[in-house]
Amino acid sequence: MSGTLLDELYKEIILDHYRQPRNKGELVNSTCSANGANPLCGDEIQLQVTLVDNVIEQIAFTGAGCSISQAASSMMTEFVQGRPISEALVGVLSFQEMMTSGVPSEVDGFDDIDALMGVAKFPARVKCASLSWKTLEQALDGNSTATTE
Amino acid sequence: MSGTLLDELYKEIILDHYRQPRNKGELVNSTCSANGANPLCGDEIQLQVTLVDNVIEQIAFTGAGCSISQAASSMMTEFVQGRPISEALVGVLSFQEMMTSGVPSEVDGFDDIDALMGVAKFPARVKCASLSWKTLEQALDGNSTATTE
Amino acid sequence: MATNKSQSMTYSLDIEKIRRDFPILRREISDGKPLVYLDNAATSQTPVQVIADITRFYRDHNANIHRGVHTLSIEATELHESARRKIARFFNAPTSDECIFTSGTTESINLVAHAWGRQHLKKGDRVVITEIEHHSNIVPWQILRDEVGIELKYIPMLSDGTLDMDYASDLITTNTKLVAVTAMSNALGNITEISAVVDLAKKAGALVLLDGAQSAPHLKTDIQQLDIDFFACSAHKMLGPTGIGLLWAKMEHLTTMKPLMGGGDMILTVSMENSTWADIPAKFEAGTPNIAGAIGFGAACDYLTNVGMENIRNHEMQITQYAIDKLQRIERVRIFGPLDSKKRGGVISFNIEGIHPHDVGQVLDSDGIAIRTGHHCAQPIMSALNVPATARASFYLYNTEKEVDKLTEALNTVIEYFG
Amino acid sequence: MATNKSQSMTYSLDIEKIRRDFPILRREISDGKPLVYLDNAATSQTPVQVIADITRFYRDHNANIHRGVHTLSIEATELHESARRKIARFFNAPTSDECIFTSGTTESINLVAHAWGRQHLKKGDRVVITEIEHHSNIVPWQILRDEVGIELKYIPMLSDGTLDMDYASDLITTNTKLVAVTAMSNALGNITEISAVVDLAKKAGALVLLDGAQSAPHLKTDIQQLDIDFFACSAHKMLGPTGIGLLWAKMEHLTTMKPLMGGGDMILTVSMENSTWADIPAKFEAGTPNIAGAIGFGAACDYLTNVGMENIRNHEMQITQYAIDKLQRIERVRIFGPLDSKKRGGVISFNIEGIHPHDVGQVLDSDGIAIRTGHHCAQPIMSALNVPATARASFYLYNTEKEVDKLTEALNTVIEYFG
Ligand SMILES: Cc1ncc(COP(=O)(O)O)c(C=O)c1O
Ligand SMILES: Cc1ncc(COP(=O)(O)O)c(C=O)c1O
Repeated sequence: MSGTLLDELYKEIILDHYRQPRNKGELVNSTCSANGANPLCGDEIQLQVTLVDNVIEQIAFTGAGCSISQAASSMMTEFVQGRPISEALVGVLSFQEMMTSGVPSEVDGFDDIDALMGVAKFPARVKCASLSWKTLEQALDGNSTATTE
Repeated sequence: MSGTLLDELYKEIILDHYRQPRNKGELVNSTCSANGANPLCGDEIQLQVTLVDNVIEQIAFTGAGCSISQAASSMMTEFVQGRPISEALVGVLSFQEMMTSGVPSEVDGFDDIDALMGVAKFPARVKCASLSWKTLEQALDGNSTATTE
Repeated sequence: MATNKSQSMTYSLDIEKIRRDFPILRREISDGKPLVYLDNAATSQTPVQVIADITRFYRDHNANIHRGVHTLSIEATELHESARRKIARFFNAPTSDECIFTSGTTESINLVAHAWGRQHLKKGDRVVITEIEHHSNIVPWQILRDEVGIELKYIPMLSDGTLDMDYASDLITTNTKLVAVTAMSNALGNITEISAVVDLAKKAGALVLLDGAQSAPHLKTDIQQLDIDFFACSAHKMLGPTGIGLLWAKMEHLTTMKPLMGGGDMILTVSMENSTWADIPAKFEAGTPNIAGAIGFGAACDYLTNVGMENIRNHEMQITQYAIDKLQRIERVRIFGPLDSKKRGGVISFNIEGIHPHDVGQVLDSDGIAIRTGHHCAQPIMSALNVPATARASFYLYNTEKEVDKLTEALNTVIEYFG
Repeated sequence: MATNKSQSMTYSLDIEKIRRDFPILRREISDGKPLVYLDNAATSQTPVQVIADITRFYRDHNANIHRGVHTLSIEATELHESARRKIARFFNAPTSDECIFTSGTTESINLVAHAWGRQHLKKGDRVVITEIEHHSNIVPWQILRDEVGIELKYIPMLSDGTLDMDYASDLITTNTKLVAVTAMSNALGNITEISAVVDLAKKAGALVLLDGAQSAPHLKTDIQQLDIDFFACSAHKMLGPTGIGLLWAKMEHLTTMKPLMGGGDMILTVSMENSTWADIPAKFEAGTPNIAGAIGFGAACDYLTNVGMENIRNHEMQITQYAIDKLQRIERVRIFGPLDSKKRGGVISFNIEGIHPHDVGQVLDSDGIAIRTGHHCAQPIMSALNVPATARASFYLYNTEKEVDKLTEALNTVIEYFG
């Protein structure tokens, strides 16, 4: 198996999030939630959020999917946890931009997430990486489903 | 303009029938008739037949079309005039076969008509040559229209 | 030599260089006659650049598109979608998402009739077309008329083939929902005054479908500037391959249209109970698409852009005027359509008095000259002109005045031959 | 060397010679890995013979077909129609007139749903399909169900992907008008027992549509012997070009079917009031067809005939069994569908426990190995198997056991990589 390009996709930190996902599980007292799906490859995510005064106090996800979608979900929840909605939405946009440009984001706290920048080189995987962010956007918008296509 | 192949199509006898068509005109006392059309190239023929005791006593055509369709109509009428229906229908079949095979027919009285055998080499013109024969078949069958397509 | 040079100076096209891109132009017909291809309104020839892109796809990148993680599939997807972007840019479409690949103009118009027409038109609604349409822009509406009960009205043509715009303004009433019109007649070559038609339609609140099959190859097309709703064309008439064409439509219409075909790639989810549609354009592109065709279509747009659509138009006006002038000097020739090359594309329909077009075409072929004869899939025009058929010579960027000379010489021989 | 030789003796195929016909097989992926193309169920690769016939058309014979008197048009027409005859012969259709060119399987099935279905099916009539269909043979019937009110029933699959024929015999009741079934599943590879389905359908007086997209490339197909009513397939899966496919139907059905599209070439006469349809097959082929595509399709049939469909089937059975045996030896691999290669085509769907198919496909690609991952346009199968997606390797005449070895080696690396 060839290294280089593949290792850009599956960086060590990504595999780490994939193997030990943070915030995986269910919340008892969530205030909003959304389900996301990427039907073409079978990725699924259920996202629960507890908002207090427009701040994401708690967040958790369940679901199944490839390493990229799982790691991205884990990283996303880690980033937004404890942040106000406005900062979370900046995250959504910044992540989108990173997927288009392939350039790491300048956003404070994106350290782990920047590791996903290699995904931009793999157009078929961008949807996997973006699913949790899209689902977050839906949850904060008060919608209950998201699909990437 | 190159000779050879073209001259096989436009044999002198064909051009002669085209310039001086036999039996062109209308009958006063026809017993059956049919109109034929080849809409894709605009050939048209109106055919009138006077049958007496199953013999084609008189036949005449009007219409417009290319030299091949006009000459073929003229030759066809000349051939069937005075013949019993059965012989006329043998003519229909023999002509069809000549158009498929490109081989001159053995039918008695096909002398001029055999000159049309070169048409078989020009697939786009076979319909022109066949129109009057198809129309004759329709007229004898008691139908009133024929199209070649 | 001197005249030749000064003549070619008036074009900005290097025709000899262009001709070298089209291998078929080196072909010989029957006994060694060089091909003179004057049947461009039926289909255009294909430059090596387009052939090479198609070949390269099959040799190097062939895979099914969408959803593949492997390299070939990603490459094929990118080639397919970049072709879509090229085509959008060529026609100045607002976004490539509005560009639906079809198998050609005929399918594009039928798609509008089915997917938009059945959705939005009801009994008594009026669709206005014209007497100069190609059958592809007549029959779909007749089918809809018979099924739904719409009123189908025709803008008549004047004796030179141009549209009777006074009559049109009466026809396009407020119950008119669609005006579907060709941008250029394939049978006569006249160019429609699109802006006048669009104005009438807008006033009546009707949408406009433009059949660009003949205009797209020859005139610069700016979809946004035209201010229309639907645009249809075929790649094979504009240097591209067969089996691929375009339907462009405004996103607001595409959103309300139901897909005509169901299958792979056009769905988001399928369960045994139900399916949900994918986004546009995928919703209208069921099944494995004509991937090589789309790539060839994109390459053709590139080729045309490189030569320059204005240059092509200028060349065609010049050669068409030259041909009209020469043909008029042959006594028994009757030319249909306007005589001013500014009002027409490079299409000349004509007849020789007393000689059937079929015979004209046949004798020309024996001299290597390819023209079309017949009704050109426009029988209503033939009825209006009261002729069963015409002979039609049609030009493109690679045709030369020398080829026109060969045409007129051969026509003189035809007249001698048939007397 | 000795083993290699004896191994290749058991085939009657000279694989190395065949591989030389497919230029893409010399391609390298990422950093110099030779391409191992195992995505043949999605699309097959194209031999030089097919590419050359397409190229030759554009270089030497390109013209619009039908009605042309000039040489190129006559040549193009003859090439197009001789392709139709080749295809009819390849599938042993009673006459080439019954062979309608479409853009592919998806359009073929949609054409039946529209042109036959809307004509003959009414509320309450039953159409029976199966749980293992490709979306192309599901969605058109769902659309018809929603529009016309037909009953749509699915023959369920058993755990190995084969059809529950007991259940089927209850489903195919006397109000069943059509049974539409795939001859081979693209997701699992199992081969349908067509004769059993046909028997049930005949008893109920129902017609049979066979989706041959997967079977046509790999199994000898004899339409007359199958005793079916409709047959659909795509050229691009059987060494041919994209954008062209076949609908074969019995003449008695074609006669009663209305055309789906209106336009050029499918009419006999058009007046402003009315049109009359042309003969079959022209009636169903509106507009300029995919001429180069049809020619390439014919060339692909020639290629397959020359190699021999039985030889291809034998080779694929051998390689598939070899692959199944090797995959079964990898601990965490689960293979879907029947394990006996006689019951399946050269398609193996599998998963590695705990590793998502997407990740499997990605890592394989970095080794030059192209497989497909996802739902394979067969979501109902995925639901029945209760998996979100599978990885799928699919073989064709040019694949070798050495390539299977590379696949299994790479799968071991995947397992190491993701742990
Ligand atoms: C069984 C089956 N049916 C239909 C189709 C659709 O074929 P196409 O995409 O060529 O229209 C496919 C292709 O994947 C298939 O495998
Ligand atoms: C004006 C016009 N519309 C439509 C068509 C149909 O195009 P196609 O046959 O490529 O579908 C043609 C082609 O002759 C045409 O000239």
